[in-house]
Amino acid sequence: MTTALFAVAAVVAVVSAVLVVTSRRIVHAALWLVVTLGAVAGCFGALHAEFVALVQILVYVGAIVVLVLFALMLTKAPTNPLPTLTTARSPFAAAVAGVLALLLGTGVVIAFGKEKIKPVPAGDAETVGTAIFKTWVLPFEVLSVLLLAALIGAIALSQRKSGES
Amino acid sequence: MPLVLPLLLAVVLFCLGVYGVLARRNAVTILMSLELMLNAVNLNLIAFDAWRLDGLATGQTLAVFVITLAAAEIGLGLAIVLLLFRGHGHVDADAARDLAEADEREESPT
Amino acid sequence: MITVANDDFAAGVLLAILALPVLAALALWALPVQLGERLAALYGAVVSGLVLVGSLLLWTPANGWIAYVSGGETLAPGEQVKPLHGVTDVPWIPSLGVRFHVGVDSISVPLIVLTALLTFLCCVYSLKITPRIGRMRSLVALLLVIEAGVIGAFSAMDLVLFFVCFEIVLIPMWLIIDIWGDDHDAPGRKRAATTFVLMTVFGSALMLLGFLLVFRQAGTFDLVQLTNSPVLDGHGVPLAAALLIAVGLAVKVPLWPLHIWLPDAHAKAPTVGSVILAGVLLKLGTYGLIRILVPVLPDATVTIAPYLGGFSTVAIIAGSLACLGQTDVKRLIAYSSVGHMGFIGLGIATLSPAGMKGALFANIAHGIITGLLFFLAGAIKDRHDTSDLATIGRALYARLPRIAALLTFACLASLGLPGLAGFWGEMLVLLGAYDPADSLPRATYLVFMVLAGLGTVLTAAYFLRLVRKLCQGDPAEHPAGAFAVDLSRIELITWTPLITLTVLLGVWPGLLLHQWGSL
Amino acid sequence: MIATVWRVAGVGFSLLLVLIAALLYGDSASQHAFLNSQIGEVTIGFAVRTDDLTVLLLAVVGVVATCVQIYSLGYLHERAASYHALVTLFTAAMAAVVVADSLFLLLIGWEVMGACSYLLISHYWERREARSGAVKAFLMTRLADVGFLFGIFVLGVGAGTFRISALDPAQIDPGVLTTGTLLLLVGVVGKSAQVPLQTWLPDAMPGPSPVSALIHAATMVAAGVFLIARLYDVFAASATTMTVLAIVACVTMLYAALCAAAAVEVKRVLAWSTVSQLAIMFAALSLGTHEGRHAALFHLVTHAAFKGLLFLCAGVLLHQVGSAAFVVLRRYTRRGRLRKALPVTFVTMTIGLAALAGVPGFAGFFSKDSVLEAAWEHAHGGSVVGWFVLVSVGLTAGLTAFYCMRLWLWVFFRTPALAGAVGAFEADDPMADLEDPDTSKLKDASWLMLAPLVLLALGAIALGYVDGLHLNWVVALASTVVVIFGVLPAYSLWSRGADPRPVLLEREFGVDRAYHALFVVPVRWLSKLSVLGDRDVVGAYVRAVGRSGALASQGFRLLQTGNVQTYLTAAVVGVVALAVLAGVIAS
Repeated sequence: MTTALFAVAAVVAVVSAVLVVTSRRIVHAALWLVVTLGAVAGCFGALHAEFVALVQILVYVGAIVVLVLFALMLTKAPTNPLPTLTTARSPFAAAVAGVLALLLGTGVVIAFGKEKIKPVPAGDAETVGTAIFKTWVLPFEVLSVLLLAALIGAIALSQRKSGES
Repeated sequence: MPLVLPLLLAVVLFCLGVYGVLARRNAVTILMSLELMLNAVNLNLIAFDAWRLDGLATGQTLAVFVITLAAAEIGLGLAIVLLLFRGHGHVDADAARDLAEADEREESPT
Repeated sequence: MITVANDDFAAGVLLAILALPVLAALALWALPVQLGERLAALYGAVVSGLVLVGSLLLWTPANGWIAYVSGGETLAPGEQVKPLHGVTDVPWIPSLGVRFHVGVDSISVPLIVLTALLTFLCCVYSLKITPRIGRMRSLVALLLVIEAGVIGAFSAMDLVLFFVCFEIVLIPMWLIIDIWGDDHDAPGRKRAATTFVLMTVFGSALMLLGFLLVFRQAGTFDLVQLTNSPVLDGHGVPLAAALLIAVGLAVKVPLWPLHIWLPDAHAKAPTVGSVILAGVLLKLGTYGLIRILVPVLPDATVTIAPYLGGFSTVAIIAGSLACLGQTDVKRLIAYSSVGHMGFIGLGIATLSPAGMKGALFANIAHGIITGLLFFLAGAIKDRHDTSDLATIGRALYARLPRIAALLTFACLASLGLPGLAGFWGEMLVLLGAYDPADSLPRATYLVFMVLAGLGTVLTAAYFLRLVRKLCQGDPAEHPAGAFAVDLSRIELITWTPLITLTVLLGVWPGLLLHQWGSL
Repeated sequence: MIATVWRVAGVGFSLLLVLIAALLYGDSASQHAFLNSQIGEVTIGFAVRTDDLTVLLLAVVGVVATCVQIYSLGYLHERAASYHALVTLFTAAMAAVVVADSLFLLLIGWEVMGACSYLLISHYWERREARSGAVKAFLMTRLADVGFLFGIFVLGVGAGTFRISALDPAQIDPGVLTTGTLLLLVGVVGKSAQVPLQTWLPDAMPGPSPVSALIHAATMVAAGVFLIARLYDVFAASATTMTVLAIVACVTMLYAALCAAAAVEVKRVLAWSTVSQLAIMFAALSLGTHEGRHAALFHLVTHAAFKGLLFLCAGVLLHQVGSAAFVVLRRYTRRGRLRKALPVTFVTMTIGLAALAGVPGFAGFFSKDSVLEAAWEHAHGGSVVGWFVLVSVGLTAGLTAFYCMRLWLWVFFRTPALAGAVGAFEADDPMADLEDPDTSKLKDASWLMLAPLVLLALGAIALGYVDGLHLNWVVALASTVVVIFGVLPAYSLWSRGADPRPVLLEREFGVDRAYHALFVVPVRWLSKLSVLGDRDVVGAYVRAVGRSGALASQGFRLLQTGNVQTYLTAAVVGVVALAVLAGVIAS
């Protein structure tokens, strides 16, 4: 049951991800990204990581993609299809990515080909929350500092006048 | 559920992300591709967590952390993209070559 | 067999003459600019004078000239022992087994004295005669750093310490050529400086590799231990180590065909730079061969000695021939160093007592004579603003009679006239080649000897050509310029010690030869 | 001031040598070593000795040096300080050679003499021929000295000592002995200007005449004779060396005498004559007998007197007339004025020439006869070398008489057959038609210069008798006849105003030119080759390394496109490649 659910989500994720990196319309790509992220969230759910799935939807779909769309608009991204959306190196990039996929895939299959996951519900908010605030509280705090730094960094970058270097 | 299934999905997503980063011109789409790669990583974390079940929810915690990092990263990344746009009037990563080696020939030492 | 004598006084003196120039250089840089510029030469003269006194204190009476006996008595059989004194031995980089191990023996003391003497003379010379570009403060400070580095290399008893001191010398010398060099030819002097530093650094990199191989074989960098229990076997890794060390040092010597940096570097350097470069720096290479290659890798040295001898012989001939074709007085003298250093290389390659002593003697003699020659060439160049033979013109005997006479004297000394210092080294080298060590092919060395003998004729030929082109000639065609001031007092003061030593060592070679015992 | 100091020092030093010789006279032989150092198995250092040979040579050197120093006071006015200093240094070096018991002390003196010779020949360094003559002299002797040095090595290492008194031919391996003596002979040949290293001596003549008298006639060039006499036991022990020496000597004496017969400058004639006379001494030495050595040394002493005298006379001509070329001298002689203006010079020069020619009664006659006698006795003993030497010396005596007569007549006498008309040298002279040179101011030189002449002239007569008269009448008669046969053609040619000079002789058999082509030109080529080789071959490698570094950096700079995606692609490719590599290595 979970396997089937996962498979469906996986297929959706792959197809939409392909569209994200190949779509000629940038806005479409952003929207396909929403689909991909949602599908990945589904995959998380299928793996019984419900809390993470929710965070994924909240943060990614809700915040990040919106941010991306804002950025597209701020940079006056055209909404019409662009023929030159990919660089001239794209075949080579595809080849590199393909080889990498082949390599990683082979590695994964060889290493974990026979392993199974027994779906156990262990991903609710309580479990994860307990883990974060009991076991991983120090990394969490460090992370919050990092977030703050990123915030300040982003503000500092956007405050810069153009031409100043 | 076989473990390879999420792992292979992660591989495919990651490599699509790699392709996107390497091949797309628009800086924003490059950032989007980066998100794909981060998602692939998250998928791996979740899958291994579900497989190992260490009781500390390590993988899931890390996945939440990564999502947080992704938020920070996209914030900074978009700030840089905006700066690029303000400076050059476009966000074409392929055309931003300010760091290229200047083409003036210097005196050779010998 | 090296034995270590324990004497705190000599150790203190050695450490003092190592530290004093460096500290003095740093202090000089710390002085205010104007004060520093004004006092630099005097300050340098005082400091290097103190170093000279210190180096003379190192000259041990036990085996030295004070105990010299006439009538041909030989020392006791115990003279095989080569005592090392003034030893300081403390760990430096313990994890690598590198120690700060310095000490001097009869091989290094004369070279240290020579270094101190030439640096002192250069500083004294700079009291009155300075390169046009000025910046005396830095020049004197760099000279002092070079002095410390060279003395360090001559007293280092640890391969890594030797290497470090060897390298310390390069950068100041590079700066001296690059900044104070020939001010008419900026690209030329920069090129010369770059070639100099790159080639010598390349050489020392090879040498370091050789040291590491030695370390791998023997497990220590310590020269005393290595000398007492050398790396035997003339094949494989020891041979590779010997080759690397020999080639590395050969760049410094310089041995043909690695000499190509030398003429330019000498020709473009300022007078004091040329004197130090020729008189002192070149000796590092031959000293390294004698101190490191021969005792540490004896079997491998026997394997490569004929090749070393061969290249040295080629250096003698090719250097002399190249001198015959030079049109620039400083380049000519520089090329003459190639030939003379070839003699020293040949002497080392014979591995015989006579050859070794000849090489050591020629080292000192070459330092003194070529130092004098470069002082003279510098004086002539300063007076004519060029070192080109044709532009300077002929008949210096008429225009600058004393300088020209001294030049003739120095040329005669350099061509190895018996009775002057240049002769004994060459003679002993040839004697060594006539009777090389038993393990070497004698017929080959006889050929080397004959060729080197012909080389002395060629040496005479180019020096006579120099005298003929420069000193002699019709004074009517080359009238004296208003600027032509003959020998000044400072020049006389600076050169007198060199002239005296040339004659003294020429008539009394035992002064040095006895110092080395029967090696 | 300085010049005065050196003048006094020079004269004083030469007198000191005479004094030392006088003091040592009759002393028993002794040696003294000093300043020695041990090098491996051999000892290097200094040693002096005194014996009859030392005293003899010291006396010769002292007397000639005194004459020359005094003569120079009048002869030389410019650059006197360096001149007298160098002559004194030379005298000291020659004294060192003479007293040396260590081969190294001998070598030092030997080469310092060479250097002084070089510096003194180039005393008039404004003149091109003086410059080149000096260089030539130094280089040729230096080349020979290399052989000399090697000879010292061979003998010294072979005998285990560098002390002359300790060299025992019986202790040395015969092969080593022959090699060593032959190599020493090379040095001797160079120093004494024997064939094939003879050409430097005539070219050394642009030097001041007193220098020619001292260095190139009386002492330095005779040092070779001295050396062989000193090491006579060693040399005589090697028959090969003695034969080579005989051949060299005989060839040289004839060759040089022929060259002298065609030379047209007084000093050049004398120079060739010196070469020839030295060869006679070597020939005597090459007999290997005691008589031969004695005869050689006898001839050395008389030759020092009369050849020194002749060179000083030539110096007077140069000093008073301004030139010693026949052409110039003839301008004065045409009217017969030279002889009358320079009476002392004329007389002393006549004595000198007579001694050189071997006119009976003069010193040269006795010394040459003793050589002939020694050769005769040796030849009588059945020696081929003896015959060879006898014939050569005889022929040379004739030739010597010829060129002496020629010199004497052409320099001092107008040709009787064509009184006032054109003779051989007038025909060559572009200035012959001009007015006669003003000879009213021509007078003999100052007494400072004439006193040594007189002294040496007395020597050129009296020295023949100091050895005691023990003439072999047959030999004496024969040599007198030979002299007459030499003199007569010279007289007859002169009386006809003719001076035939075969081209071959005038060019001195083309040896100079051949040496130039064989040695000087190739060395020049090689030196060019060496310079170019350094610049274009050795230097090219160095420059190529520099260039290739620069080129490579140019190439690698192209990778720096500034495009982030390119960098990333490269990074990913690198990661993939590394992963593959890791996999390959792991499996």
